[in-house]
Amino acid sequence: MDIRAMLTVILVMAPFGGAILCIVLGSSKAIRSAIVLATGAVLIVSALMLAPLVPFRLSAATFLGVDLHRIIQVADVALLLIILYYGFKHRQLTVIVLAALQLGLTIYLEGFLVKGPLPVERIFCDHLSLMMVLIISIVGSIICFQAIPYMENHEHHYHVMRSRQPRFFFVMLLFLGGMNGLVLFDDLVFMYFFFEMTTLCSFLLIGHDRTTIATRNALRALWMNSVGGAAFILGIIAAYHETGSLGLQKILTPWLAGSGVYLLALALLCLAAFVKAAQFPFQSWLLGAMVAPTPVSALLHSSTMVKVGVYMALRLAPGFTGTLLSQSVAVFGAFSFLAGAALAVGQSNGKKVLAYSTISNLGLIFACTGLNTAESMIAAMLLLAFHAVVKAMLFLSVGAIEQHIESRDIEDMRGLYAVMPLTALITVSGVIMMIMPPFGVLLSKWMAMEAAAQNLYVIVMVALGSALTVIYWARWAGTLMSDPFAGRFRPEHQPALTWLALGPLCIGSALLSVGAPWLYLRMIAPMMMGPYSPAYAFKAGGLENAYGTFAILPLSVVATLGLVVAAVALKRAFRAKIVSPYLSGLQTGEPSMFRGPMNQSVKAEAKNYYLDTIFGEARLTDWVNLGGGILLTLILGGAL
Amino acid sequence: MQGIKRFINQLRAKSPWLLHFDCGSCNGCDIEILACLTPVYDVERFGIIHVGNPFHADLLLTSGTVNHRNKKVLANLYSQMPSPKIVVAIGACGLSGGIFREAYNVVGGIDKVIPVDVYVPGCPPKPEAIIDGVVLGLGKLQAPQERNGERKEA
Amino acid sequence: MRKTVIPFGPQHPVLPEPIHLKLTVEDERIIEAIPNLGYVHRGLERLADIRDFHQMIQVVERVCGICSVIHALCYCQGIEEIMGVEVPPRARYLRVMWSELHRIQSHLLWLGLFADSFGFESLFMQFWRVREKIMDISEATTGNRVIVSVNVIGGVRRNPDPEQIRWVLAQIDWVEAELQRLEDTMLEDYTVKKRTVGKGVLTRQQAYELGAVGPVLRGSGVAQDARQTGYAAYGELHFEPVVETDGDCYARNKVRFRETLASIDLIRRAIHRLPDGEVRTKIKGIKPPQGETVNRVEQPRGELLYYLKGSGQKTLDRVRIRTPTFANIPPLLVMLPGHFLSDVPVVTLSIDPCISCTER
Amino acid sequence: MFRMTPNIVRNLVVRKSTRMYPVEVREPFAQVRGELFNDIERCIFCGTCEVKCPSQCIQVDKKACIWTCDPFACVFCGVCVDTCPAKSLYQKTKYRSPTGERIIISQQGQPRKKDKAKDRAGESGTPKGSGEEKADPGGDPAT
Amino acid sequence: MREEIMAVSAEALVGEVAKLKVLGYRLVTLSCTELDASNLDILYHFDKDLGLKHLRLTAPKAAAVPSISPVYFAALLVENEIQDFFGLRFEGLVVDYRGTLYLEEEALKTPYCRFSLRSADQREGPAAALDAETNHPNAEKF
Amino acid sequence: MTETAVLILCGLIAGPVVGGLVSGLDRILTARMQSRIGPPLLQPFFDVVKLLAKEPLVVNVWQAFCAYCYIAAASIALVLFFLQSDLLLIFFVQAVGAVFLVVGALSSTSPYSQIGAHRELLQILSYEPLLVLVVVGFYLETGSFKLTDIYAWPHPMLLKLPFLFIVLGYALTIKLRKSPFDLSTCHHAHQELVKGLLTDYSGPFLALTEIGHWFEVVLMLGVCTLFWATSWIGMAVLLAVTYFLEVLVDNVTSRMNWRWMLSYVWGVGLTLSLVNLIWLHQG
Ligand code: NFV
Ligand code: SF4
Ligand code: SF4
Ligand code: SF4
Repeated sequence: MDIRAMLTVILVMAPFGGAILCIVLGSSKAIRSAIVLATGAVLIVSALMLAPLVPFRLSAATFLGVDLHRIIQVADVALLLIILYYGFKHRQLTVIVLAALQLGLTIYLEGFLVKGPLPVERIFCDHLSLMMVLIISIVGSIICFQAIPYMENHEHHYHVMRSRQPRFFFVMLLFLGGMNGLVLFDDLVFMYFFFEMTTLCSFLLIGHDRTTIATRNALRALWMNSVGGAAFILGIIAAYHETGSLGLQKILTPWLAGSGVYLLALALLCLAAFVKAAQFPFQSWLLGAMVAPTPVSALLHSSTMVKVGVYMALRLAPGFTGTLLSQSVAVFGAFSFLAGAALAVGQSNGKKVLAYSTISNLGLIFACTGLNTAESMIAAMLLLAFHAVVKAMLFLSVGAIEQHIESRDIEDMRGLYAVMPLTALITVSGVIMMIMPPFGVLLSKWMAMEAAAQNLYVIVMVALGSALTVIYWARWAGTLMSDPFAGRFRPEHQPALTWLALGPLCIGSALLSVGAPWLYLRMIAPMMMGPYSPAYAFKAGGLENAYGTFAILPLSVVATLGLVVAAVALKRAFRAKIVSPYLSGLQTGEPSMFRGPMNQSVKAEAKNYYLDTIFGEARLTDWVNLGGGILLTLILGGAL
Repeated sequence: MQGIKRFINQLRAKSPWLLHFDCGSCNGCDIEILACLTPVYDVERFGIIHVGNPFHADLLLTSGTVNHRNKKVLANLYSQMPSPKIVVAIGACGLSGGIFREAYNVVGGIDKVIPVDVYVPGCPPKPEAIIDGVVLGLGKLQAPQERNGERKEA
Repeated sequence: MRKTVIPFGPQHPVLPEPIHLKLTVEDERIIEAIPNLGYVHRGLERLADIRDFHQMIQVVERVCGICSVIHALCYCQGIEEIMGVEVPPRARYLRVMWSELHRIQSHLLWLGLFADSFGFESLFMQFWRVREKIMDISEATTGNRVIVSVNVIGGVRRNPDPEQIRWVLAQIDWVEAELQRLEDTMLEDYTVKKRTVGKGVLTRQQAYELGAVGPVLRGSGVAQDARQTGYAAYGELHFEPVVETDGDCYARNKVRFRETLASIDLIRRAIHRLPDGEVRTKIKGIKPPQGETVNRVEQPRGELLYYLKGSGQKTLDRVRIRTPTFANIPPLLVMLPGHFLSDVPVVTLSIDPCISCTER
Repeated sequence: MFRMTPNIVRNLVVRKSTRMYPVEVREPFAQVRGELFNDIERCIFCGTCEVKCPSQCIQVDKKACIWTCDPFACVFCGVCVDTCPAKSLYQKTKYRSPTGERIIISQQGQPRKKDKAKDRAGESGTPKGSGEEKADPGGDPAT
Repeated sequence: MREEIMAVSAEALVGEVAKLKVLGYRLVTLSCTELDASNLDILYHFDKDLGLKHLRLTAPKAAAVPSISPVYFAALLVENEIQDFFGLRFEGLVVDYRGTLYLEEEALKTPYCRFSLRSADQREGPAAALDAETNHPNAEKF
Repeated sequence: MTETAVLILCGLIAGPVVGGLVSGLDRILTARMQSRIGPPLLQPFFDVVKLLAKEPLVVNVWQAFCAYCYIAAASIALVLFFLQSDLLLIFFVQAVGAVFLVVGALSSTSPYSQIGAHRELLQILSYEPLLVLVVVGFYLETGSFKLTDIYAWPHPMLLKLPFLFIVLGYALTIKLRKSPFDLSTCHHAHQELVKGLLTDYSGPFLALTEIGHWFEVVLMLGVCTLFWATSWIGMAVLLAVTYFLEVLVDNVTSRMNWRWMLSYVWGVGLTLSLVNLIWLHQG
């Protein structure tokens, strides 16, 4: 067997195997951990092995002798039936209706529409897929590793009688396989199946804790994603109707761009992507999903599953270059970027900040996709990669923090440095990597801005949004360091697996940032063909094009130097006399206490600004939903 | 090295930033201190800025009597000033408690709480006198080793 | 909601004096302000036990350097009333002159500080520049810039000669001209109005019931001024109180600005009608005060009340001083909540707080 | 918004109001109450000033003929000057200058009869008293 | 005093004050004087259109006096001040500083009660120590 | 290579020297406007040297760290400017400094410094988008973000971007911490926040923030020169007039609050820049 085929099979099937092992043998902690670790290791190794082999196409006609298409047909129906079952179980009419609709459409598609033998070249792996595979396999596995101690703690904390961890890891691993499948297959029906699978996994994991609120939010995620699923299948039908093909690469034939139905198909697929990426007005499922254990949020709701949305958009982008649809996707994305950032400013719940920030960044990726120039596509892909890594790390840190201080509120993390210095520092560096040059996220944002400068709507929204972004991140970083003990370093205890997850992610994302030029040259530039021509040149340690330049390496060197100097200076500061902060001369000697009226000691405290009156959820949500809805209508309507 | 030190000490006297703390004064002294900052006296000519924050100040100008409540504040502020620092007590009250010496809530002059380098008598002292006092204090800032406070702290 | 607790004062650059406000704010909006006093409390009323009633003049002058003339005036008037001393007419007019000069310097001081409270530094500088002229007048006519020690029981200590009086007139003309130049900025400027209009609103009813006095009361539309009682020579000078109706910081600002101009006018009229003659009645031989009295005068910040009680000894039994700021603090506490942190200095300053007066 | 501009521009062009103290020193007004002095020659040690001083900063030792004043407690009110029967106290128009340490003024005079003092009021006697300003050991600051 | 003074009892006080409020009087202030070792004399000054009216209450130090601050918010500061100065308790104060409005522990307690102070020197602890080092020239006069 | 080194040195030296002189001039001019004499021209240098020689007091060591990062970012931004790099990148680097300053202030537990930090964030929120739009204006005019291309453009930019110049004026006023926008910290400390953002910095660390501020001032003035890059005289006149107007505005307005700032700067600033950008787009 071809090594590429083998790796593909491993990447998709190994997690499934691991998952099944988990549920069968996983009641013991050691075995469970071993299975998870082993699966993760296999995934990481195979993903890395896959790297030099791309791009390739493979045909996949049968699996274990059975016609693959048949398997998928059956699996698809089964999956929809499961969803239908959950709909009935929870008496959720929307879910039932949507699942039934999808079932009907699937049967219509498979049974009536698709005629004749299908082409079997179903696997397509280019650099974009590879990037996704790497993210899923490496970041995903790391997250699963951290989930081991996390879930142990979690169940301990909630006094769970019978451990439900086997089920948890079953779903987690299942999900990894599904994701790999989604990005490796080119056949729309296959993609649809995996798409639905991630929906189901997400539903199961959000509802994992079985509290009322968890169940409710899980159902919300389910029905919303079912809307996406329905749009997906409708899109497939329309696309097939128009092009007579189910292969994604096949249907992207630019000469069809003038056709209304064709654009509608793409718009519907985009709609599915928007739902998956929780763009406005579908953001509420992602926020609700934050009730899930934090590794779930890290895995599904920030670094992998939601990325499916932008992945699909990136795939579809060549199909709609130069159309109004493209423009509207750009505006829609920029709007999401702005709205997500604004809403994040109003949040004090750390995970919600992360969630909104995710939505916001995905919005930026959509905006870049919509701009649909070489530069913007590069920006989109870079952002996709960097965001996945850094966000995963931030989520994991918040998970660790949350378990330690039993709160996920930013206000409660005030002075965290005094309690868990290392985690606090890692979180702060995560924040820095999100907003500061020369790190990758900002690099891609810079590219995005320069690419967007031509489009006034987009650039204005992006400019406002990025300023808002700075606010909520800087605020958080500062809060973590706001330490009344003035910087005494205490040792901190965390499970080894937590360090094993946080450390590599932190160092990895820094290195990845430094390696951004090579990332670009190796992974992205090869894809810049067709409508896109390679845009940036690697010059003087930076990326440069006709109208802009970003000196990554020199800046990295200078930044490192600066860091060293500051660290040396820090040593001096550690020796300096430490005094109480300014409290109008009333400090009493205890940290942040002052002597107030009636000779009492009062704690001076300053809370962060969340600007609820301007950016509060209650105030903005309706408006942004309205805005998102209008734009969405425009997209769908404009396609026609 | 010596030259640099001397140079820096000279600059110290050229850029005295002052913190004014009204330590239970009747305002007479306060407004005269404020008047020093205003156009007619304009102590910014000497580089003096009223910083209003002990962390930034070189010179602590205090007026008024120390009482039991504000003595803690006074000590706190003094401790938050980075050395070298100079304390100038303004007015009869700041020097000794002035006319209120015998009142029950009066501890006495500033030097009951923190070391004072310059005493500016008057009730209130004229702005000119305050400027004189500050200048006298600047002399001490230039030669910090001779300072009263330093001796105490060492 | 997220509460921020801020120790505002005692050492704080916008507060010229030490007062502590424990501010609880939510997103910069004040929800509670609890004051702590006592940083300037000296207990000087009690000094009446060991200082005789003449020496107490100097002591009560030092209740506050900004309003010392009028403190001494009120005290002397009280003692004169108990002892039945008649004050010569020239002294009464001179008392008006010095009181009004003092009011001008206090108001100019306040106008400057108020400008500073909303960050208008150059305006602050201008008011204080003008104020120096008044200080010069004080120094030339009384011998000291701030605490002038000019009132004594039975009259005043200094008797300016006609030459000096003419000079004073010339100086206050200059002051008036300068002030008119600043009027447009202080009362009409967009940013000034933006910072003061609608801030710290006190309705007429509230101001009256909370016992507000002085410009705070008059800014809310109540025409009450202790000078209407006609003490010293005010009865003969056709005094009219300055009133504004809006009750916000801007109205108080306007009252004080107009009062400053009115005081200049009063001085002119007083000097115009200044009679000749003695300035001090001899009180040798009269028994020390016996009895009690309440005397009220108008300070720059409002009505000042002295309650004096003597029992025929050199030292008084009780000197009780109710200063205007003391009366204006409860209204301030009512005004602050609901404003933003950036308005705290403006609203606080708008009552022209004088803590040393309050705590004595 | 720009109502202050005329004032500002005017300030830029006209003379500055700053008095260049200490380069230029303005003559104080006459009758300003400045530093207090005792012409100890004339003092008759009657103690009036001690009694009248509101700040109670004068001590008169009638027997030893020592007149002591704590200049740090004096509030320069001039009451003593007004009431001194021998007119031996006077105030200069110049203020008392700042110092680096605590001072007590103590002046030793010659004993003399009250009525004599009146006779000698016009004479300009040779200085026999000794005035001294000395650092007060009690004024050591506490930290 | 030129104006009329009306004597009130502690029980009638609040009612009387409320009546004045209805009549449009505003509170000017309270003046408190120590009469002898156990009694205080409190004058309530009211004003209407620049005319004064006084209520006189003779209060034994031991018994609490009803606070009028619920009627006149403005009384809050002065009643707290009297608590500081004379140790008299006001019942029902809107904001009660419990004798800490001006004074710290080190300072003299009830400094205006000269009769009781003379009999029993209330300075103790740190206050006494501070006194010793302050050595006022006129300390004995207190 | 040598040229690059020279430019880097230029940036590193010009920052403190020019920045200090400008702020010295600023103080004198302000004093004159207030009918005072004011300090000597070199006063800012005296201040900084004195501060550097003071005893280091810290309330939290991270504050010191952040001060270093601030000055590093500010100087790098200016050096990039001298190297004629990408304008957008320069602003991003400059923003790093601003963020570190905020983080440093937040790391103290004093409410003054924390509130100051939040106000600074709001200031960043106000001016950042405007700066980006100004940069976009340059791009639309010259087709490049690179300073080399912008400086090489043959026409004075002011004629094409007049509104964006006003917008930059807003950003400049905020960045220079001048009235009416001196909210987070201000030069004369008579503010409700004491020294706001900088309250708890002291001694050498305060000096660092001051020098960092000079770098920023020079950078912002440098951006102003872009508007008349065709002749030295035009540049100088433009700079002089702009700075004089800044000082004038500082002296004729009161400090406003951040709500006003946000609505005013976003409202007026965005409208002006949109008008200008649309004009560029059309023309
Ligand atoms: N005016 C006045 Fe006073 C008095 N009495 C008062 O509050 O200034 Ni210091
Ligand atoms: S010295 Fe005189 S003017 Fe100064 S605070 Fe004391 S009493 Fe007031
Ligand atoms: S009053 Fe005059 S004469 Fe009498 S002791 Fe005093 S200084 Fe001497
Ligand atoms: S001037 Fe006044 S305070 Fe000074 S000694 Fe004479 S009477 Fe006493």
